[in-house]
Amino acid sequence: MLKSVTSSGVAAPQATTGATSPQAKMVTISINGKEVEVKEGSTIIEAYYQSGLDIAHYCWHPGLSIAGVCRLCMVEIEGNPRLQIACNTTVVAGMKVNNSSAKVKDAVKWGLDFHLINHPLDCPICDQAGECGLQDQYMKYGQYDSEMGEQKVKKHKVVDLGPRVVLDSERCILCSRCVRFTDEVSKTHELGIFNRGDRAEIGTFEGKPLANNYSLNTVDICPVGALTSRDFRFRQRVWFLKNAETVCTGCSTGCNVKVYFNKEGLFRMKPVYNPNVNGHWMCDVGRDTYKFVNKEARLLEAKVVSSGKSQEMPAMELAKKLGATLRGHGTSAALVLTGSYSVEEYEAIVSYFKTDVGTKNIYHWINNPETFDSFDGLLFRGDKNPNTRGLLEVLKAQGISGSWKELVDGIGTGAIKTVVVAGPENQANFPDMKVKIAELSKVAKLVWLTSGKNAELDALTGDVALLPVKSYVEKAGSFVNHAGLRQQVDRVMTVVPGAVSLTELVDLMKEVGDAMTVKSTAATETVPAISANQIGQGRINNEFTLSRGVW
Amino acid sequence: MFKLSDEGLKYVKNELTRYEVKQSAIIRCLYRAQDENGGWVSPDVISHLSAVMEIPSAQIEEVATFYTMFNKTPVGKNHIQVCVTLTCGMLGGRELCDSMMKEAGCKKTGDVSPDGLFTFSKVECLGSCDTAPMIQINRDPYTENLNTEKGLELVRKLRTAGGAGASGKGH
Amino acid sequence: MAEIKYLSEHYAKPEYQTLDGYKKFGGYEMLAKALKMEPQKIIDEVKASGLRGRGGAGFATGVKWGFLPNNGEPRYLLCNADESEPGTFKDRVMMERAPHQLIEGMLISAFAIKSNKAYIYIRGEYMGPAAILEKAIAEAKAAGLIGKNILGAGFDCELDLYLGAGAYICGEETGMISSLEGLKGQPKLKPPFPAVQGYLRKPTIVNNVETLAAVVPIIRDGAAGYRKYGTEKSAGTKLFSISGNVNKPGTYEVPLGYPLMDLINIECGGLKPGRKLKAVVPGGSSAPVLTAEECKTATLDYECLAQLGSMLGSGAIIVIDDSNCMVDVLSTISHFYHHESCGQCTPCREGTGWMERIIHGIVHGHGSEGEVDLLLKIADNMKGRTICALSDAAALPVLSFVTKFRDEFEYFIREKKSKVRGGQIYAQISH
Amino acid sequence: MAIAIEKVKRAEATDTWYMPGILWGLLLTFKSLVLNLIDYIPSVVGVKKRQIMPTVNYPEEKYEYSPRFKGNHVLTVKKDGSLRCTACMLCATNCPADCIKITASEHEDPSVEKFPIAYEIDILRCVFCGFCEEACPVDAIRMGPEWQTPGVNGSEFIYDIKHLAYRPQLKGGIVSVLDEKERHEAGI
Repeated sequence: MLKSVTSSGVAAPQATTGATSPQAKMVTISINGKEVEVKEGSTIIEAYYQSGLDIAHYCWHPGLSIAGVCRLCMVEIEGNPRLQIACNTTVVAGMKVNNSSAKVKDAVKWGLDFHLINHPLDCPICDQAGECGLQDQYMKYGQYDSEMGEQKVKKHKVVDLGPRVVLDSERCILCSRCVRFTDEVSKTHELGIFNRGDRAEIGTFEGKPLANNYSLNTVDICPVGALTSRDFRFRQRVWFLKNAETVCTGCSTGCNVKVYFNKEGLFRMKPVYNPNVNGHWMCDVGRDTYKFVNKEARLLEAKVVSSGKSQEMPAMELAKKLGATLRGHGTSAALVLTGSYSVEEYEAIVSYFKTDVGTKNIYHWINNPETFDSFDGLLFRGDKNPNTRGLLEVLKAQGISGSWKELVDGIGTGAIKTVVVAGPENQANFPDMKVKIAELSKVAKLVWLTSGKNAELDALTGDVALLPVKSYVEKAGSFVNHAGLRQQVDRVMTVVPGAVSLTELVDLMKEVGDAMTVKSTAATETVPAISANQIGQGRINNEFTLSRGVW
Repeated sequence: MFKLSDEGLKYVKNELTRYEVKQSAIIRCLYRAQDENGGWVSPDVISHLSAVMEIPSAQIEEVATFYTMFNKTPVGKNHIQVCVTLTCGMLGGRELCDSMMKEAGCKKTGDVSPDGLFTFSKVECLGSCDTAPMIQINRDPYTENLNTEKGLELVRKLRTAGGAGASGKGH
Repeated sequence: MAEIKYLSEHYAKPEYQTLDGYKKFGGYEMLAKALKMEPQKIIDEVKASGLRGRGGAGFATGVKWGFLPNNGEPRYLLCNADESEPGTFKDRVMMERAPHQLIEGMLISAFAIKSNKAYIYIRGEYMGPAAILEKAIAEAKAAGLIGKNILGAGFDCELDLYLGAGAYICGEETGMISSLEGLKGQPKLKPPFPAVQGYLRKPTIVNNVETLAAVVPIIRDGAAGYRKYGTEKSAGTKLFSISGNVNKPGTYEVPLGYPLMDLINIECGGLKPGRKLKAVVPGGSSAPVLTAEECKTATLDYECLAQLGSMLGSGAIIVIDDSNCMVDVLSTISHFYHHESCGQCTPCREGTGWMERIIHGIVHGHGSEGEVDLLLKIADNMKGRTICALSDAAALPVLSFVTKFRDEFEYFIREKKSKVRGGQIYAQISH
Repeated sequence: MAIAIEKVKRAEATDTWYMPGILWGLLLTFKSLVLNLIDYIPSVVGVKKRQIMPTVNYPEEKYEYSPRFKGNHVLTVKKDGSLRCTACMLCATNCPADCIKITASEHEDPSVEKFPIAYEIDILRCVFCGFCEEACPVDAIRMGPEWQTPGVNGSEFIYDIKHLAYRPQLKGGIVSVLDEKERHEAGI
């Protein structure tokens, strides 16, 4: 089992708001002959989602306004001779709704046919294939031979809308989700639908590219392959990828994300709906946080440099050696921590230094003090660490309050002889990396725990040890976001087999023997029973995540 | 780079406050800018209007491309819009357009004639079906009750008027 | 029965365009009278008169006004002068000949629905009428008829002109509202209806030019006086725009319930010698076509035409004689709807294009068997599936033309030439 | 409850005695030797063509399989000589032996859009089932009549684009049935 956080400072998960408001009055309606209770004032399409039923749609998205243009969410309402769209019709108590009748099915089939007559059907080269709304709907409602025998409308292909998004107008079904996103969520208004009728095309105006920090959300919400991500484009077919939910470590917001990976590594990240953290969205910067996890960027083996000789060794071996050196080292040892690690890891290493090493010289490395508290108003925060708050709370609970100046002075005077740095996972977020390396390398013995490769660290001479640690997808643990919400994540995959987490490192350093090491490794990676509830508070009530998902 | 004249700027500033929301001024300002830009809305025009009106350029582009009376390509001095819908179509509007185009030296609709005087468009119903077939030159009042001879005559007349510009109000 | 000059009494007089001329014939007296009435009384009077929207849908005007919520929000009155339905030109005539009649009608209506801001949305191509209206508005403003404290009755109303720029869809009331808000003229989802949330999400009433102008004689003669003309359910007179293969096309005012053939044969001087009537489109291009046989019994009112499966629409009557190829006529109509579809809803956006390409193919001799049925299927699945009625408007002519003149379509597909004109058909160039 | 006993039939001596089989095999070989001599000697002196025995003198002589034989893979090319493959990876998805590895990239021509910069088949893993051929939507991969797969080290058994599409035996490449225009017209 995971050790529980002793700190009382970690805030309890906030009461969920909005979607699960306990005050919401319920009304009973009948969907496809089944009585269901839905919230008063919901639209019919929301009622379908709330009751876990399936309904065809493209333009409706729970995070955006209602457009009502795809005309696919047709339902039959008893007493109304005409089919109605479910997204713009509010439920009334006693309403009898049906989308399984032959009439609706035929309407949906035709609706799909209208979508497809000008669609190029180039699924083989389309990145969306495998997670495409058109493919899914076709398999579910279509399965017909198209009677379209005329020439298709030709439109622009492979248009760079911005640095991250590529447009294929021919595939576009003009659901306007992306345009509504830039108008309503990012409020940047780069996208528009130009021309009219079947000549209409999505586009940007020249000189105003889609370059905001949320642009890739348009790719996520695009139900077809019209918008594709420049980064992910053609790199992998989606059916070769597995996915798992975790928390983004790009900043202190802690957006709930899904990482997509295979044995070669991670390929992309997408947001997961959590009304208490990130809603439906995540930022583009956060989406890059898979890159430093992949093998190319990682330190694979431990490395020890002493008296000019460099030697590679397994991390475990180095850990045990370190344990021997550090035990009882006293106040001449110091520990530097960044906000990249989990609460559990902080607790382990801080208490190790306090009790086993015997020092309270533990310091917090803040990467960008000037912009630390900035916030873009939507999701992106200046504190580009996933767990600064968790670190501060652990330090507070352990009664540690050291300033960076003390450390620098200590190194200068020689009072501090050994420094252990739990370095940043995402080095790109630490512009002062070089400076700090120069500053810290003045110490007699430097131990740098890092997941990523770094040229400056490699170039260090003197008494230096580099030890590969696990990245956030390789371990279970919890992160406390800026608002004090503690989010537990599970291990996703192993990228560097030789790397250790800080908890494992502490166990190894304590020299409790191989048996214990194995046990502790297993313990860290066991998924605690509560995890499913703790990760992304409120997701249990998530009415918008069906097995199929909202594209 | 396109820039509105001083009067044009004044006109735009005035239109911006004329309606409840400033977006409502887009159509009139586009007309004005189109006139000042020789009859068409170039990307420059939209960038400039976006800056002057403080409205996202994509929104102005949306409006400019949605409505047919804004030309997205250069047009000749006389933009002749021939109605070809229902009644005019039945009574020879399409044939009229073709023969006028041939006379003016335009290969297809949307082309500017070699002398720069003519551009033809086939447009949808202009609301003068009793006088079919009929045309509108630029944004002037209609020229009605035409037939092939009258149409050819009109083209010749406009050509003779030449650089002076037969139609009064510009585009 | 014959033509009745009720609304258009003074249309022939050029001075009627000016304020002075208009006043000479009793202009703005009804405004003065109305301003002394209770607004609700005016609404009741209009309701009692049985006036129905003259723009196309034929919805009872008084009832529409009654939908306004009483929430103290500012209200808007919009005059729909975006007359773009092929075949329709009566509003243009009204605005050119009697701009003040429209202004007076609008001011009375604005007073009745307690609106202090009224707009006339005129289509961009109507530069002539727009100039006349602008002049008339300026005159009325100068005379204190528009603005603050009109005629000393304590009623304020601003009236302005808004110019469109060429989009049929802006004739749809929510499309018009979008356009007025400075957006693309794409119709908005209903509900909420404009009477509840329209222009700038405020309660808004949208009425046709002719509807608003007809309020003036209703105030003058009262509901009963107005009901003197027309039938029980279709009260009053209406201006009809007649075009096509008749000797005297133009705008004619007749009471509703007037026989269609009388209008064609008497008022419009019949067809060209030697020609036989083939079909009539009775209410603008979106109205289903009537065959010559059906025309014989048709009277010009909402009910009779609905019974015949068509509609009165905007009162645009297009007369088609036997020299026309119906495939060719339909090709111009379907081209129109393809060109004018706003592109918002998928069935309309894709369906109009698909139908046009099929008909275009038939006209060019590439038609294949089964396409007639395919057309019917497409049209059938476009009906009632979209936000606004453009999809229906595009589907109805296709359905009626193809069903009623199926032999011509099948002949064209089989023989690759027109049944009526042989090889003489204009092969439409796509543009 | 009684325990059911099933008698297992053990092999008899006549079943395990292998001599008759060996002798039968030797007889067959001897027959072939004789027939071959009868056939071979006159063919060497040019009296008549060889007819009776199908034996070929491999590797001097090579046997041609029918064109429909599912042997080594061929990547087809377009008329301009570039690869037909669009890197859709359906072959790799369908491959039961997991022997196809494709790396896709963006083509500079937007009408081509996606193409493989690397296409590797591990021929030692391949089971020659032909599923890749079946899966291909654009006739980019075929299995040809070639069947010899010699190589002197492991890396030679990983066929790359150069080998798959442009090996000398293909004489400049096999042109795909459908080119881009035909494909558009056919609505593929």
